[in-house]
Amino acid sequence: MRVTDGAGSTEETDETGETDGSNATNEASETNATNAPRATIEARDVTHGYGRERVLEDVTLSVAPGEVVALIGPSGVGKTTLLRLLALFERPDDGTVRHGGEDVWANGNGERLDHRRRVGMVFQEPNLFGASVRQNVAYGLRVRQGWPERVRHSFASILGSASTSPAVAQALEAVGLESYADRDVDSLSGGEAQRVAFARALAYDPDVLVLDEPTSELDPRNTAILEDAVRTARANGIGVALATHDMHQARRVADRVGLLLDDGIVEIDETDTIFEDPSDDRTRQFIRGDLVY
Amino acid sequence: MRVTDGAGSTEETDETGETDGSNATNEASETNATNAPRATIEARDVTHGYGRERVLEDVTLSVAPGEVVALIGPSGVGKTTLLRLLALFERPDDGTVRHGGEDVWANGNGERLDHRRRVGMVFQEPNLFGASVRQNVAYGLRVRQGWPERVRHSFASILGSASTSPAVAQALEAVGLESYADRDVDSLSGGEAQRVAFARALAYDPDVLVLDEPTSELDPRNTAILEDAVRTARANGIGVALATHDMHQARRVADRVGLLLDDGIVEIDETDTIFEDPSDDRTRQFIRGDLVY
Amino acid sequence: MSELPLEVLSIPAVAFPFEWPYVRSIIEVSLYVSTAAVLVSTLLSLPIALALGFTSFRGKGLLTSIITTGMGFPSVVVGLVVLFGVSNQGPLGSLELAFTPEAMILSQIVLAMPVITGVSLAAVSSVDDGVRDAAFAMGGTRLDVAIVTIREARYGIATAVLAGFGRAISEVGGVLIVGGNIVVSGESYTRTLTTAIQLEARQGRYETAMILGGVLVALVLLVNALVLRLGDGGGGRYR
Amino acid sequence: MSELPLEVLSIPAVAFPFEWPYVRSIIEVSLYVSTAAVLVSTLLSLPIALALGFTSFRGKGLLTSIITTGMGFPSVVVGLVVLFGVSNQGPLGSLELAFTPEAMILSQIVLAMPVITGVSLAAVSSVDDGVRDAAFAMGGTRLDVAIVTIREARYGIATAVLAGFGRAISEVGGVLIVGGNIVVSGESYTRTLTTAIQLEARQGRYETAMILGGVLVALVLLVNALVLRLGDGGGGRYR
Amino acid sequence: FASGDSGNDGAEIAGETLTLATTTSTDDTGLLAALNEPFEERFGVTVHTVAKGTGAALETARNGDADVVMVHARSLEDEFLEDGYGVNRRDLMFNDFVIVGESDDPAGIGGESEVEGALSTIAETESTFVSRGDNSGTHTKEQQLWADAGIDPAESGEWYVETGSGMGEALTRTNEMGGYTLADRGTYLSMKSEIDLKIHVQGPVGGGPESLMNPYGIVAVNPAVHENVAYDLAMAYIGFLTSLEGQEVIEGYTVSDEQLFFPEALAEEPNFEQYVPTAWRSSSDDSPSGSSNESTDQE
Ligand SMILES: Nc1ncnc2c1ncn2[C@@H]1O[C@H](COP(=O)(O)OP(=O)(O)OP(=O)(O)O)[C@@H](O)[C@H]1O
Ligand SMILES: Nc1ncnc2c1ncn2[C@@H]1O[C@H](COP(=O)(O)OP(=O)(O)OP(=O)(O)O)[C@@H](O)[C@H]1O
Ligand SMILES: [Mg+2]
Ligand SMILES: [Mg+2]
Repeated sequence: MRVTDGAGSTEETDETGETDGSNATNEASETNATNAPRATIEARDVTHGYGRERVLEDVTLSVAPGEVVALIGPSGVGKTTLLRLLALFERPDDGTVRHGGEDVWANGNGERLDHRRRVGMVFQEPNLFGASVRQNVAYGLRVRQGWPERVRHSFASILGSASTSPAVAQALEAVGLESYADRDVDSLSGGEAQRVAFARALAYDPDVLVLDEPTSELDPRNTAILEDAVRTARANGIGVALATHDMHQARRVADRVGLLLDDGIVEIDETDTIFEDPSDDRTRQFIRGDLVY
Repeated sequence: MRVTDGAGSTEETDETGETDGSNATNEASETNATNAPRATIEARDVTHGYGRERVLEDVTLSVAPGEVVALIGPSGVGKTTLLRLLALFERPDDGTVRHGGEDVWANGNGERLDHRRRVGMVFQEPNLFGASVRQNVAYGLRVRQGWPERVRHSFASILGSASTSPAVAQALEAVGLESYADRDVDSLSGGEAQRVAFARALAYDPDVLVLDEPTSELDPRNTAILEDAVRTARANGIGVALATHDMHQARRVADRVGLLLDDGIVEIDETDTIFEDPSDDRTRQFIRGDLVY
Repeated sequence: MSELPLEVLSIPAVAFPFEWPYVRSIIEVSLYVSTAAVLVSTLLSLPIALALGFTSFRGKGLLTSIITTGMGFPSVVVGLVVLFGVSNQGPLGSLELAFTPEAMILSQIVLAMPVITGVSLAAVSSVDDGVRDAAFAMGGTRLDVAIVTIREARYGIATAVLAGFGRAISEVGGVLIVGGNIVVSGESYTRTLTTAIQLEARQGRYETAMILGGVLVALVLLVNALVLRLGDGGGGRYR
Repeated sequence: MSELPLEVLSIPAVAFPFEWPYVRSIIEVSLYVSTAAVLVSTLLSLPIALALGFTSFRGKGLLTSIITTGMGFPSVVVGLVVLFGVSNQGPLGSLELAFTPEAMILSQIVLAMPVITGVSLAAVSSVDDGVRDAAFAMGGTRLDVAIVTIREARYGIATAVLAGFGRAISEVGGVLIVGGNIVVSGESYTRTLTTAIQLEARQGRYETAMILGGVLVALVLLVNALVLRLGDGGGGRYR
Repeated sequence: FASGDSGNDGAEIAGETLTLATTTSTDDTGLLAALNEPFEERFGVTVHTVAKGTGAALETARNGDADVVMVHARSLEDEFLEDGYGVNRRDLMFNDFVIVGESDDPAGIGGESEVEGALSTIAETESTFVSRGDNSGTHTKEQQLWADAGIDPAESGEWYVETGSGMGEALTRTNEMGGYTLADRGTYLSMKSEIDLKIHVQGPVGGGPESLMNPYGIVAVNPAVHENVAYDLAMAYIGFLTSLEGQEVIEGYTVSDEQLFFPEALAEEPNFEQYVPTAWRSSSDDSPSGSSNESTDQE
């Protein structure tokens, strides 16, 4: 049996029980999780592929707290693959992924779940759950709770007596959708939906946010709002890994920019250096808008 | 009853019969359609929207034979909407769409079908039919034939005795997939699939090709091949309307570039002028990579 | 101490108690009635599914749930209604259809149509709008777009047809009432495999009932394999 | 010259010929048996559908078509097999289940499961991988991802449950054989609406058969409306 | 009356459930409901009546899934007893078979006093004849009558229609298709108001030939074969049905003012009709009694 999609492809077969255990955060501690020291996430010398095809080879990328690292590069070079490794979706074929210095995949399922829950990920598509905006944004908090509380919350939301927790309200505020908590996601525009998706990852206050072309389908207004939200997250000490096909966006929001081509990360440096004085020829070509391969 | 998708949204309820009539081209004439004089397609002062929302207002755009016109602009401004009007998918709420000077929507269904069959369209997604590459590329030619011949061809392809017509072979050659005729589309990579989609629109030698972000999901190699195919089409006298989010692509392939913002086409001019000496401030900002709205 | 159950569940040691012409005629009637009903149902269902799948109008949801409900329509009731229709006094009385294979076909059309419509509606609706747009963009007429849609949904439509066929050939309440389970001169006139099985079961001849049941299941499997093979050859498309 | 058809097709002038307790008990048995069977089937089917929908392995296609075939499994044959199982001589003989509502539930589980599994498999498979990825990304466990998948597919799963319920409550061959159509002191023990209808039809009392048929159809409609309302409240998701 | 070993103490069977396997034609008349009610009341028990084809009813009993059987197919009952599955058979009641057909009697069989003549006329005129075709008691009787008339109907043309169904269905189909059928009087009478068929040849009840006699018997399932069967209760049931009270219920049961069944269990010289294999007759008591279990020692 081979599991075909990312969500099930980890070997965490036994992780369903331990939510009630040490890792359970209650509503009160949700908002002050910021006080915990944040850890760096790092892919070190990772090699990864699908089937026999190798997509990444010996790639290293680290994202420190409060740092925005943008990944640019043409389609198909493996930006998404690298981000999925950083978000602990998949185990690298070779190399390590480290969170706070610890090799995450050397750990057991329960510990890996703890690490995984310090990471948030937003995709190109909003991928919202068919429910209210509140339920979507609260989802990450819910799964971190014990079952009795989850059931209680389900009933509350069915009975319409659900209240917006401070963390959820804060996350919605960050994307300018304070008043949207009760809306059904079906009634949102594409831009609003993507902003909710961002709030959803923000709500449980992760160490690092992994964003895979989050604005590629958005109009400039919504793009600007999301970029602002990224800056706010950065100010709060959250590390951000951002893949984008829009190098101007990288220039606008990133502290560091890496160019990923078929051979791996060709160059990674301070944003200004990359855009004004790149050391690699292909970087220069790419920045100029040439087709590089 | 409201028809919800583009394919059915025209009022051409009665056009199913006339394929056998005056418009039927036989295999022999497929390849020399190039000899027929090509006509300009033009959207003149069109206004269009969905429901009560107005997307385009008083927009004019024309594409002459042998000319590549690129449409750039942020997401959601109506690039796709304008292209669909040019490809005669939808009737503009106001204004006219003209092919060879004739107001297409003033005509009856049968005549509009004739006009429509002089236009080819390629989408962001390949949208291939689940069949062989040959069947996909030959589709446009097939629907232009009478039913007896279509049935004959179906049988031939079921029996495996289908031959590649010159027009199909030529179209596949233009995208570098000469040897792919017998492949099933399921076995193609994303780039190959998109190239087949391009060949499919090329095969019946239209007056104008309408391309809606055809390379936005392709890697640089496949992008380069498609851009070459666009240049070849242009050399053959085919007019091309191209929407792209990649202004570098516009610069590489277009004769003229138009910037579409919420207010309509802000500026449209020779490619060099737009990129080096734009007359509108917002064009300058957009070219610089700012978020313009 | 009846020797039936275990014996039958293993390989039946019972000699096959029927004449082959009798069994053959039953299989023929079953196949004739179900196949004809499924063909007609499919021809009626596909246009409905296409129309429902790609238009939106008030009451569409209601119509869809009526179709869903129709999937669970009790065959006995359908049989009764059809019998009223074709009986001497009914609106179709002059056609003398009561207790004929044609009446059975009528009743099975009523039973199979909601299934075929419902399942193909799902299949057809899931065809990507992009592919329909592509057919239209290549110069296809509305008919061409419909044909492309059907081709793209062929796997789902095959499933729909099979589900309808399964419902028809395995159904006993309706065909019994309108067909009458009639045998003439040792050959079936309106006796199907299901009514024959039921008859055997009524007589306590469970072994022979199970043998006929095995024939029926084998038939259904065969038809499934055949149709799936035809409908296959391209399950998914490159997206 | 039966005078039935037209009279019944219009509003039946016949006085309702049953005692209410009798009809009520029949409805109760029908509902009890079908609901219990559908509940158990759903609990068994959902994990199977989830497992099948998101893993790939050799023979998956075969397994899927076996399920499809199972949808058309003849109820008479299922009834016979279950009867063998629960009869005094069968493997479950010691439970004394022959001619009890529980045996009917068993037979209906066998009938409803393929339908529920098959239809929810389709529903579950069509849940966007992106939404499952999102649940995982938010820190969900495998169980959480499964729950999200079920919630996203709730409309399709509701349809599956309804299709299973429809098959169960409208089925007559199986429940008749294993249940025995028993009435005790004027109240139903194992008589369902379908077996009652069949009994009336057998005796030529078509009006009363049709009245019971109407009750059955009304019941199916009611349950459909109820379940669809519950399963609704978010048919499609913003893509 | 006979009620088995523990029949003296009603409390022992109170609350138990008796499963009766019988034929649809018996159940459809409504007689069983009339019989069961006083029985259930008297003993505080429940009767589950499972109505099936004759063959299936006996098969159910053979499997031990029923406690008592009531059928009307003597040869099959004998086989059942002979195989050791049943004990203590009693004659219960009788009615008769009749030949019914369209009220205008197109073939003109009404004038025939003998069954053979009526059947010959039907065959000659090739009038539709609907046969049960289900090996039931009625069907077996019908085949025997055809044989007596020297006709093999199954081979002689399309007028002979086997419908493979119960009595009620055969009657409704005859009504719809036109033609004739052989029916038991009970079912015919209970359905008379639904159909437009008339009796053209009477059975013994209506003064017709003895060959149309239709006797019903009741048999308890042998507890030595199936130890789970409620034998005491079965015997109580047989006892009640063959008692004065039970027989009176049968006597008094009418549909549209017509009596359907005629009691047969009580006579001045009762014939218990317990089947005893001929091979045994010498070695065993010559007068087996309904309350004795000795005969279950066979095998
Ligand atoms: N699940 C998968 N199975 C097989 N191949 C895959 C899978 N996901 C990605 N690939 C392949 O791996 C390569 C890298 O894909 P990836 O999505 O990481 O690229 P990307 O840089 O994110 O591209 P884009 O800019 O188009 O999103 C591609 O060739 C792709 O076809
Ligand atoms: N079928 C439709 N029904 C309703 N609204 C639509 C429809 N198609 C497009 N729109 C809306 O019309 C506006 C313009 O859409 P359009 O697709 O033409 O933009 P675009 O410039 O092509 O954007 P992108 O770069 O994202 O493709 C958007 O606000 C969109 O939401
Ligand atoms: Mg990507
Ligand atoms: Mg667009």
